[in-house]
Amino acid sequence: MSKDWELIISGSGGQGAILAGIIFAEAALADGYNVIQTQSYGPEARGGASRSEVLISHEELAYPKVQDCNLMVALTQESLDKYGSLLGAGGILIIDEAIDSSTLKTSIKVYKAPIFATAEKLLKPMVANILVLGILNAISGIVNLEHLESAVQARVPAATIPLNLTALAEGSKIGKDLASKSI
Amino acid sequence: MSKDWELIISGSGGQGAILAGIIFAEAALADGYNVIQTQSYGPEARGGASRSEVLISHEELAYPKVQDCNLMVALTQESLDKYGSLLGAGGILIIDEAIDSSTLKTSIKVYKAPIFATAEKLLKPMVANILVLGILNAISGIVNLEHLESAVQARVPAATIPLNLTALAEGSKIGKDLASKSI
Amino acid sequence: MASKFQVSILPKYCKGCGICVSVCPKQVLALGKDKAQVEHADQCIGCLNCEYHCPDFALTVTEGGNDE
Amino acid sequence: MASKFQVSILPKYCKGCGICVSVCPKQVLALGKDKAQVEHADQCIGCLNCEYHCPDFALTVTEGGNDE
Amino acid sequence: MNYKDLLRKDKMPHIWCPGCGHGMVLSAFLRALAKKDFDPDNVAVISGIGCSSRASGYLDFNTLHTTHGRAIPFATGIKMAKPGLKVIVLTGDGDSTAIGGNHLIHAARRNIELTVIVFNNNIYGMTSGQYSPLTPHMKLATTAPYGNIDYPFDLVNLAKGAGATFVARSATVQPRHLEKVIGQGLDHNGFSLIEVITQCPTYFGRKNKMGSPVDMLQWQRENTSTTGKEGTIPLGIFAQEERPEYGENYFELIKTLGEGKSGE
Amino acid sequence: MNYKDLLRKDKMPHIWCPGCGHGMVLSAFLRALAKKDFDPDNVAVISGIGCSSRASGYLDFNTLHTTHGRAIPFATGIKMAKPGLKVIVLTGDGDSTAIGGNHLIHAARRNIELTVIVFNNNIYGMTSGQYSPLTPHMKLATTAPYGNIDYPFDLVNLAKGAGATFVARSATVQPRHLEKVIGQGLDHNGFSLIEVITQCPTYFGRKNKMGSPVDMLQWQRENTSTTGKEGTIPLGIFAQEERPEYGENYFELIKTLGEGKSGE
Amino acid sequence: MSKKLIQGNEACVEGALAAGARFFAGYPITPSTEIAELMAKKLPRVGGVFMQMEDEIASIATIIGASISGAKAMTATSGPGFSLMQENLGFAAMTEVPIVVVNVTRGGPSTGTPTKASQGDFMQARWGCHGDHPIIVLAPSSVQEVYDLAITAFNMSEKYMVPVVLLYDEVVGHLREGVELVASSEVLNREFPTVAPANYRPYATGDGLIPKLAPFGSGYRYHMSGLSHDETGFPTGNPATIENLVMRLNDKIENNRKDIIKYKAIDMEDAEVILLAYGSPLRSAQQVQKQARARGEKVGLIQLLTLWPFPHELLTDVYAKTKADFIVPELSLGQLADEVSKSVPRDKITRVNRNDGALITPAQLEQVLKGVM
Amino acid sequence: MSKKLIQGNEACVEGALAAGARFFAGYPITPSTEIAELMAKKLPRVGGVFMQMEDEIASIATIIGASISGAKAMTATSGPGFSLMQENLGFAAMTEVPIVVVNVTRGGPSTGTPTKASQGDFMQARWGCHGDHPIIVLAPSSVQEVYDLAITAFNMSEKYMVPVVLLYDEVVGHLREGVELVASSEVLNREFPTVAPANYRPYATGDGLIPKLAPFGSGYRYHMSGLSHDETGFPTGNPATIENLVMRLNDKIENNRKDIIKYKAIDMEDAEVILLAYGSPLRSAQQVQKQARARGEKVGLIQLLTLWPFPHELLTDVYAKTKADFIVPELSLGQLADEVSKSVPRDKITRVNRNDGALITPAQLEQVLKGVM
Ligand SMILES: Cc1ncc(C[n+]2csc(CCOP(=O)(O)OP(=O)(O)O)c2C)c(N)n1
Ligand SMILES: Cc1ncc(C[n+]2csc(CCOP(=O)(O)OP(=O)(O)O)c2C)c(N)n1
Ligand code: SF4
Ligand code: SF4
Ligand code: SF4
Ligand code: SF4
Ligand code: SF4
Ligand code: SF4
Ligand SMILES: [Mg+2]
Ligand SMILES: [Mg+2]
Repeated sequence: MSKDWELIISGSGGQGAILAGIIFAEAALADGYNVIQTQSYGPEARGGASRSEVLISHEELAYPKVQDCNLMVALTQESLDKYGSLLGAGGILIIDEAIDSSTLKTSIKVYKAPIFATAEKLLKPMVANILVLGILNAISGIVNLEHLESAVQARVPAATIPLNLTALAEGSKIGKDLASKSI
Repeated sequence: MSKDWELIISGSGGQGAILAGIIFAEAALADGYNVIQTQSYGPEARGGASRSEVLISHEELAYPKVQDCNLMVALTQESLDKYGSLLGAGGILIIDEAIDSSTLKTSIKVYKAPIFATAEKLLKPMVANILVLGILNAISGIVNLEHLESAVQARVPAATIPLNLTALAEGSKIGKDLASKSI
Repeated sequence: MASKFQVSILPKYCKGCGICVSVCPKQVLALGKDKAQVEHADQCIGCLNCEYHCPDFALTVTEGGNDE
Repeated sequence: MASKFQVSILPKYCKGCGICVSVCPKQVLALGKDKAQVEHADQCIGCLNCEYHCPDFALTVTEGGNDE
Repeated sequence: MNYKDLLRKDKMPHIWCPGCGHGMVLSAFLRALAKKDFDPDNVAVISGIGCSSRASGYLDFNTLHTTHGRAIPFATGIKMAKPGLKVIVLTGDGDSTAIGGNHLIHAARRNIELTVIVFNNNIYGMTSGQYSPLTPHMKLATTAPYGNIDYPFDLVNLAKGAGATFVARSATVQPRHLEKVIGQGLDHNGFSLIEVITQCPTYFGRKNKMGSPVDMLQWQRENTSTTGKEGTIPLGIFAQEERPEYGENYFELIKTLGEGKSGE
Repeated sequence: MNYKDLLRKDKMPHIWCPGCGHGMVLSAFLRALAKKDFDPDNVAVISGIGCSSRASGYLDFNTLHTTHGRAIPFATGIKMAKPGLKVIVLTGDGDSTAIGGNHLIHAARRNIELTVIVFNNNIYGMTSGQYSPLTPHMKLATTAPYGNIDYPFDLVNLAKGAGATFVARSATVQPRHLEKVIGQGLDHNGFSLIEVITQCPTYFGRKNKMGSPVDMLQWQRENTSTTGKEGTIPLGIFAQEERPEYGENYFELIKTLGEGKSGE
Repeated sequence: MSKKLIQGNEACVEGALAAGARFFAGYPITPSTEIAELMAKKLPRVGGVFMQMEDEIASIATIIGASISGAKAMTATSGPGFSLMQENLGFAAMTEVPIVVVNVTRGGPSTGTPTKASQGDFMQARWGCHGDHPIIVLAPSSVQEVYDLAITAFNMSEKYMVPVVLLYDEVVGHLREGVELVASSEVLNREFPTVAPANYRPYATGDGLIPKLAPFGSGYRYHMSGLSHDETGFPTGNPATIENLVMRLNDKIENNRKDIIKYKAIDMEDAEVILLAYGSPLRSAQQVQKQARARGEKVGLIQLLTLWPFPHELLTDVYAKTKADFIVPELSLGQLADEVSKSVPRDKITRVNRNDGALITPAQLEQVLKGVM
Repeated sequence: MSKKLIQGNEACVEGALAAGARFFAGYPITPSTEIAELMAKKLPRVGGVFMQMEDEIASIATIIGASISGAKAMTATSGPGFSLMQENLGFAAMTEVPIVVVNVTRGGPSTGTPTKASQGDFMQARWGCHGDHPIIVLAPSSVQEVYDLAITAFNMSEKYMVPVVLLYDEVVGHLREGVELVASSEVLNREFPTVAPANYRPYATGDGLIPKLAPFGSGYRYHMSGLSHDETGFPTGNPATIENLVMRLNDKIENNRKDIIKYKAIDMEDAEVILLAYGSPLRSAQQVQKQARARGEKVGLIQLLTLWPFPHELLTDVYAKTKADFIVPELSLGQLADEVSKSVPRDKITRVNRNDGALITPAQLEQVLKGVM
C-alpha cells in the first residue's frame, strides 16, 4: 500500500503520547517506510495537551510536519478539542469511549474504544498509550505487528515489557473487533 | 607664514618627548594653527625610543601622521639612529651637542645645542624636554612664545612650573643664539 | 462546634501537591481529586502551617468567621 | 683572600633594580651605571640571597672557583 | 499589608510544577517583605533565567527578568543609579553559582546592598535536570547518569570566603525560619545572601528516587537543622557583620568632591 | 637540573620592568620545579593575559598564552585530555580573580589537579594601573583617582570558601618560603592555589608612592609574616586536605563502566 | 569658544558627559582604557557613578541596569571585551533599553595586536549577537567627530530606545586634535510615559514603534524580560505577537534610516572615481581626494558616519548617477567592500586592505588611484 | 545496514563519536541540551571525557585545551551561549586549534523563544567574533545530514585546523528520522609534525598554509598565543609578519573553497525560478520544488550545506546561466537573502521570512511561487 499516513497522537502531559508516536514511527521504519516523528516541545510539553506527529510514506518525505492529517489518536477530551480540527475529511479518529467527538466533521471515521477501561483492567492505566497503538495498527493496518512488538520492547523500560506487550495484544484485539464491526 | 610643519620629537622612554610634543601642539593650536599630535604607543612606549609627532598647518589637516618630516628633535643617539632617516632633505634637526649626526643627509640643517649640560645646570635633567622646546621655537619661529609658556603651565605639575619656565627661557636663549649664528 | 479559624482553598491555584495535608497537625485537610479540600474545618487551630507551606498561594487561614 | 663563591652577573639580563644589592648581607654587590656589579667578591658567603631575589635571572652564585 | 497582595494576581497560578518548592520560597519572601515598611514602587526584583528566576514575573514591583547568570550586575546598575530602591535578586543555584558565580562573589566583596535569595534545588530545573554546582557528589542528573563526580560548593562558605557581610541558609520545610532570615537579610545594610534549600520533585526528586514533594520535605526535615545537629546541613545565620556599604562609600565620595564642581 | 635551564634563553631578558616582582615569582617557581623529578615534555604551563601571564613564554615547556581570565578552563581541557601532563597555571590577580574569578572557584570546587600560581601585584599592570579585586581599600589606581572604594578579596579565604584543597600565600620578599610552598603545591594531589604577593613598582608602587622596588620589598617585609604577627598579612599554607582528585574520579568511572563497551 | 587639544578617547568622555551620561561601568582594555580612567575622574565630580566591574559581561549588564533606573549609561571596550558583551547587547536590543557601547578597535583576531589600529570589527558590530536584532553603529574619524558622535550616540539611543555602538580605531582614539567642546546638536532625552500607571503597557508603542519605558522607581510597576514578550512586557508564546515584536524592533530603525544614516558626500556630481571610507583610512582618503581634485581629477569622497544601518540607498543612487569606480580603503580583509558590493557591482570596487596594524597612507592610496583612473 | 530512528541531536552525537570525538565540555541550553546529555552517557563508555562546565566560556576554553592535548573535542549550545563563546572561538581561529561548536538555534534576539526554531544566527556564525578570522559553518537539514555533517565538521576542522560551526535549527534538532549510522566519508585526522623537535616551528606552513600542531605532551615544546605571532608561535610586532598571519589564516579557507563548499543543486539547467534554502525551510522548499516539477513548472532547488564560506561563485554562475528568479525562504528577517544579494540582483530575489517560531510551510511557499512564476 502506498498511501501516505499523517498521524497525530495527542494526550495530556504524562500519558505517553509522544512515546507512542516514537514507537509507531520506529515500527514503520522497520517496515521499510520513510518516517518522520516530531512532537510539541516547550511549555506545552509540561502538563497540558501534548502531541506527537508521525509521517509515514513509501515516498521520500520532505516537510517534517503534518499538513493533512488523516489519522488521529486523542487520549483526552482536551487534546481532541485542541487538535481535532486538524483531522481532514475522511480521516480516521481513535478515541476513548468516554470522549465526545460530536463536533468533528461528519466524514471522519470515528472509532471509540474502551481504552482506559481495558488499561485499568490490566491494572496499569499508564499502558493506555501502548494499548492504543494496538488498536491503531489493527484499524489502519500500517505496519507488521512484529515490528510494532519489537519497537515496544526497544523503547519501554525492561521491567515493563511483558505488561506492555499484553497491552499491545489487547489493543490489537479491540482494534480488529472495531475494524470488523465497521466494515 | 603658511608653511606646514611636520615635527618629530624623539627620545628614550622617560625623557618626556611625548609631553613636549603635546605642549608644542597645544601652543600651536592657541596660535591659530590646525594641529595633530600622535605618538608611538605600545611596547615601544615602555623603555626604548619613543616618539611624538606633531603636524602644524594653517590648512586643514587630514592624514594624521608625519609624511614628510621637516623638523626633528632627537634627545638621544638611539632615537636619532632610529628615526633620523625620516627627516627629509632641507629639514631642521635639533640635537644635543654630544650626539653624532654625521650619517644624515647633508642638506639637513643641524643645530647642536648644550641641551643636557644646560638642563643639569638648572639642577634638573628632566626639564631637558621643555628646554628643547625653547630652542625649537626660537629656531623655527612657529609659535608665539607666550602661547608656549601657557601650554607649559597647563601641562606640567604645578610645583614644577617655575622651573620649567626657566628651562623654556634658557632654551629660547640658546635657540636664538644658534639661529643668529646660523644666519 | 465551629472553629474560630476559617481555611479557604483557591481551587484555581491549588495543584494538589498534598503538602498542606502533610503539615496540618489536626487533619483538617485532605486531598480530593487533584486538589486539596477542607475536611474537618472545625478542628483547625489556626497554626498557619498549611498556608505557610503551600507553594501555590492557594491557602488562606483567617481568624473569625466568614465576616471578610 | 678570594671567597670560595663566585658571583656572576649577566649584564644583558640585569636591569639595575638594586634588589640584589639590598639583600646581600656582605655588601658584595653595588649598583654601577644602570647595572649591578660585584664590588667585594671576596666577601661573598654564598648565601644565595642575591640570586634568589633577582627578578631577572641575571645573577648566579656558584661554589668553587671559576671552574665551570 | 497582606503578602498575597504583592502578587500579580493576573499572572497566577504560577507555572511551577505541583509541589515545587519555589513557590514556598516566594511565599516566605513576600511574608517577610510585607512586614516591613515600604512602598512597592520603590522595590525592584531582578532575576536571571531558570524556573526560580520566573519568580520576578509574579511580583507587583519593578521587575526585571535578565539573562542567565547576570541578575546581580543588572541589579547593581539599578541600585547604583537609583540608590533609593530596595533591590532584591531572586535566583537559582545554577543561575547564581554556575554561570553567575563571578558576579556573586564580586557583589559580596563590594558589599553592595542587594538581598540575594538563592533558590537551591540542587539542579537545573528549567533545562530539565542537569547537575548544578550545588548538586551533591554522586547524585544523579541527566548529565550525570552514573552519579555526579563533581563536588558541590558549600554556598555559605563560598559567600563568606568572598566577603559577604550577611550569609544565611534556610529551607522550605521551615517556612517560619525562612521568613525570619529573609527578613533579617532585607534589613541588612550591605550585601546579603540567603541560600534556601528547596525541592524540585520533577527532576532532582524523580532522578534520585526521593518520592513525592511531601517525601522531599521529610528528607529536608531529617537532613537539616537549625541547631547544628551532627551530620545535617546547618541552617541559620552564618555571617552578620557591619561594614560600610558600597553605595554609601561611593556617594560619600561624591559629597567629599563636591557635587557639581568641575575640573580637578 | 639547573632551574635556569628551564628558561627559553632566546626569549630573555624578559619584558618586565626593572624591579618587577614577577621575575622573582618565576624564579621561585622554576627552582621549586627543578627539584622535582619530571620530564619537561610533560609539563604544560598555561597563562591568561597580563604582565604576569607573559611568564609562560619564557619557559621551555608546552606553553599556552590564552585569553584574559580563561587560563584555568584551558588548562582543565589540557589536563583532562592528557592526564599524564603536569599542568601549571601562571596568572595575575586581575586575570584570576576579576574576569577569571568564576573559573577559579569552580576548579577549586572540582578539585582538579592544577597548580595555580597567582602573581598578586594588587593592580592591572599590563593595562597600566587600574585597580584589581585585590587592590586594598582606599589605595590609588588610575581608575581609583580618589582612592579605591571597593573592598578586596582575601584570596586565601575565597579559595578555601570555594573548596580548594591546597591554599597557600607567600611573597617575593621571601624567596625561600615561596619556593617551598610552590613545591608543596606542585606535589599536591588536587587543586592547589598559591597566592604570591609581588611588587609592581611601575604602577602600583608609583601611584601609591611606595618608592623603589627595594622599598616595596621592605614594605612586604614589614607587613607580611609567616608567624601570624598581629596586623600583618599572614603567609603560609592555609589549607591542605586530601580529597579524591577530579580526574581520578573520572577515570575511575570510565574503568567501572568498562572502556570500549558500548550501549547502556 | 577656543579649541582644546585632546585625545579621541578624551573627546569620547567629554561628548558623553555633554550628552548627559551619568553612569559608566567598564573593564579596562587597550586601547579604550583612557575612557574608563577619565570617567573615573570626572563622573564623581558631576554626581555620576563610575564602577569598575569584574569583567565586560558585568559591565554591560550594569549599564543596562543603570539605564533601566533612568540614567544615561555607557561602557567602553575593545574587540575581546566587545565579543563578551554580545549576549547582553542583544538583551538591551530586545528590551529596548538605551545604552552606548564604545568599541575602540585594535588588531585581531583574538588578542591580536592590542596597540595597533584595525577595522576588523565592522561586521561584528552589526551581527555579533544571536538573533535578528536592531542596532545603530556610528564611526567617527576625527577627534571632533568622536565628541560630536558621542553625543549623537546618546541621542539616537534615547530617541530610538536601542543600543548604539560607537566604533573607532586605535588611531582615532589616541590622536590629539583641537576640538570645540560645544554640542553641535541638541541633547535628546527618552520620552517617559504620560498615561496613568494603571493603564501603562510598556511596549504598547502605537505607530511610532518606540516604547516609552518608565525608569524603575518612577511609579510604574511593570515587567521587563529578554523572552519574547507582548505589549505588557510579559513573556508570550503567541506567534503573531512574537512576529510583531521582531518586526517592530527592526522596523523602528529601518523606518528611520533617513534620520539615522549620517554621511558626508563630497564632489559627487562629476565623480569618475569615489573614495569611500570611515575611521582612520578616511583621513588618507580625504587628503588624496583633495590632492586629486587639485590636479583636476574627477574624484569624489564618501565618508560614512553611520555604519549600520548601512547606507545602501545612498550607494545605489550614487552609482546609478555616476557609474563611478569605487575605491574602498579599510584596515580589514574587505568587510566594508563586501557590504558595498550589495549596492555597487563587484568589478567596480577596488579594495585597499591593510591588516598589519599600520595605516593606509595617502601615498598608498595615490598609487591605487593612479591604477584606477 | 538498517536505519535507526533518532533525533537530530542524537545524530549529532553519533556523528561526532564516529568522527572520533572523545571530548565534550558544555553547559546546558535549550534546544541543544540532548547533545550534552547523550555525550554524558556515551563518552565515558568509550574512554572519552564529558565535562559540564560552569558556563559557555569555560566550555569552549576547555575543548580548545583538550584539542591542544590532541583530542577531537566539541561543545554544543544555542544562541545565548554561542554569543558568549565568541571571544574564544576567535582564539581557536587565531591559534588554529580544531574544534567543533554546535549551535542549535532558537528564536531570538536575547532569551527570545527558547523552544522554537529560528535562523537568526546565520550572520553571527560568520561574524560574531572580533577581528578578521577564518571559520567554516555547516548546516544540515535532515537527521541524516546532521550525522553526516557532524563527521564532515570534524574532518574539515582537523584538515584545515580551524573551528567549525555546525548550525541547525530547533526543528532539525528535535526531528526523528531514520538514519544510517555509517560514515559516508572517511574520517580525517590532523597531521602531526615530522621534523625533529629542535627544528619545529609550529606555524611554518609552507604553501599548504596549514600548520601541523603537535599535541601538548608529544615531545614538541612550543608556545601558542592569541597575540599576533610569527612562525614559531611567539608574539610579534613585525607588520609584515602580522599581515602574513591574517592573510594566511583566511587564505587557508578561501583557497580551498571548492573542497569546503558543499551544496546540492537540483534541476538547474532550465530553471526559471530557483528555491534557495538551508535548514528546516529547505524541507518545505524540497516539497514545493518536487510538486512544481510534477506540474511541469521549471523550478530548481539549491540546498546550502556549507553556509560559510558562502558559495557566491555558485550563485553568480547559476544566475548568469539561468537569469532565474530566486525565492529565499528563511526563519529570519532576511540575513540569507541579503547575502545572496551580493551575487544575484536584489530585484530577482523574493524573500520569504518568518520570525514567529513556526515553520515556513509548503503551502506558504507555493503561494509565493505562484506569485513569482
Ligand atoms: C547563556 C545561557 N546559557 C544557558 C541557558 C540555559 N539555561 C536556562 S535556565 C538554566 C539553569 C537554571 O537552573 P537554576 O538557576 O538552578 O534554576 P532552576 O530552574 O533550577 O530553578 C540554564 C542552564 C541560558 N538561558 N542562557
Ligand atoms: C577580555 C579582555 N578584557 C580585558 C583585557 C585587557 N587586559 C589585559 S591584561 C589585563 C589585566 C591584567 O592584570 P593582572 O592579571 O593583575 O596582571 P598583571 O599585568 O598585573 O601582571 C586586562 C584588563 C583583555 N586582554 N581581554
Ligand atoms: S499545599 Fe497548596 S497546592 Fe498543595 S495541595 Fe495544599 S493547597 Fe494545594
Ligand atoms: S491552620 Fe493549622 S490546623 Fe488549621 S488547617 Fe492549617 S495547618 Fe491545619
Ligand atoms: S637584582 Fe638582578 S636585575 Fe636587579 S640589579 Fe641585581 S642583578 Fe640586576
Ligand atoms: S651569595 Fe649572599 S653574600 Fe654572596 S653576593 Fe649573594 S647575597 Fe651577597
Ligand atoms: S522543574 Fe523542578 S524547579 Fe522547575 S518548576 Fe518543576 S519542580 Fe520546580
Ligand atoms: S607594569 Fe608592573 S607588573 Fe607589569 S612588568 Fe612593569 S612592574 Fe611588572
Ligand atoms: Mg536550580
Ligand atoms: Mg596584577
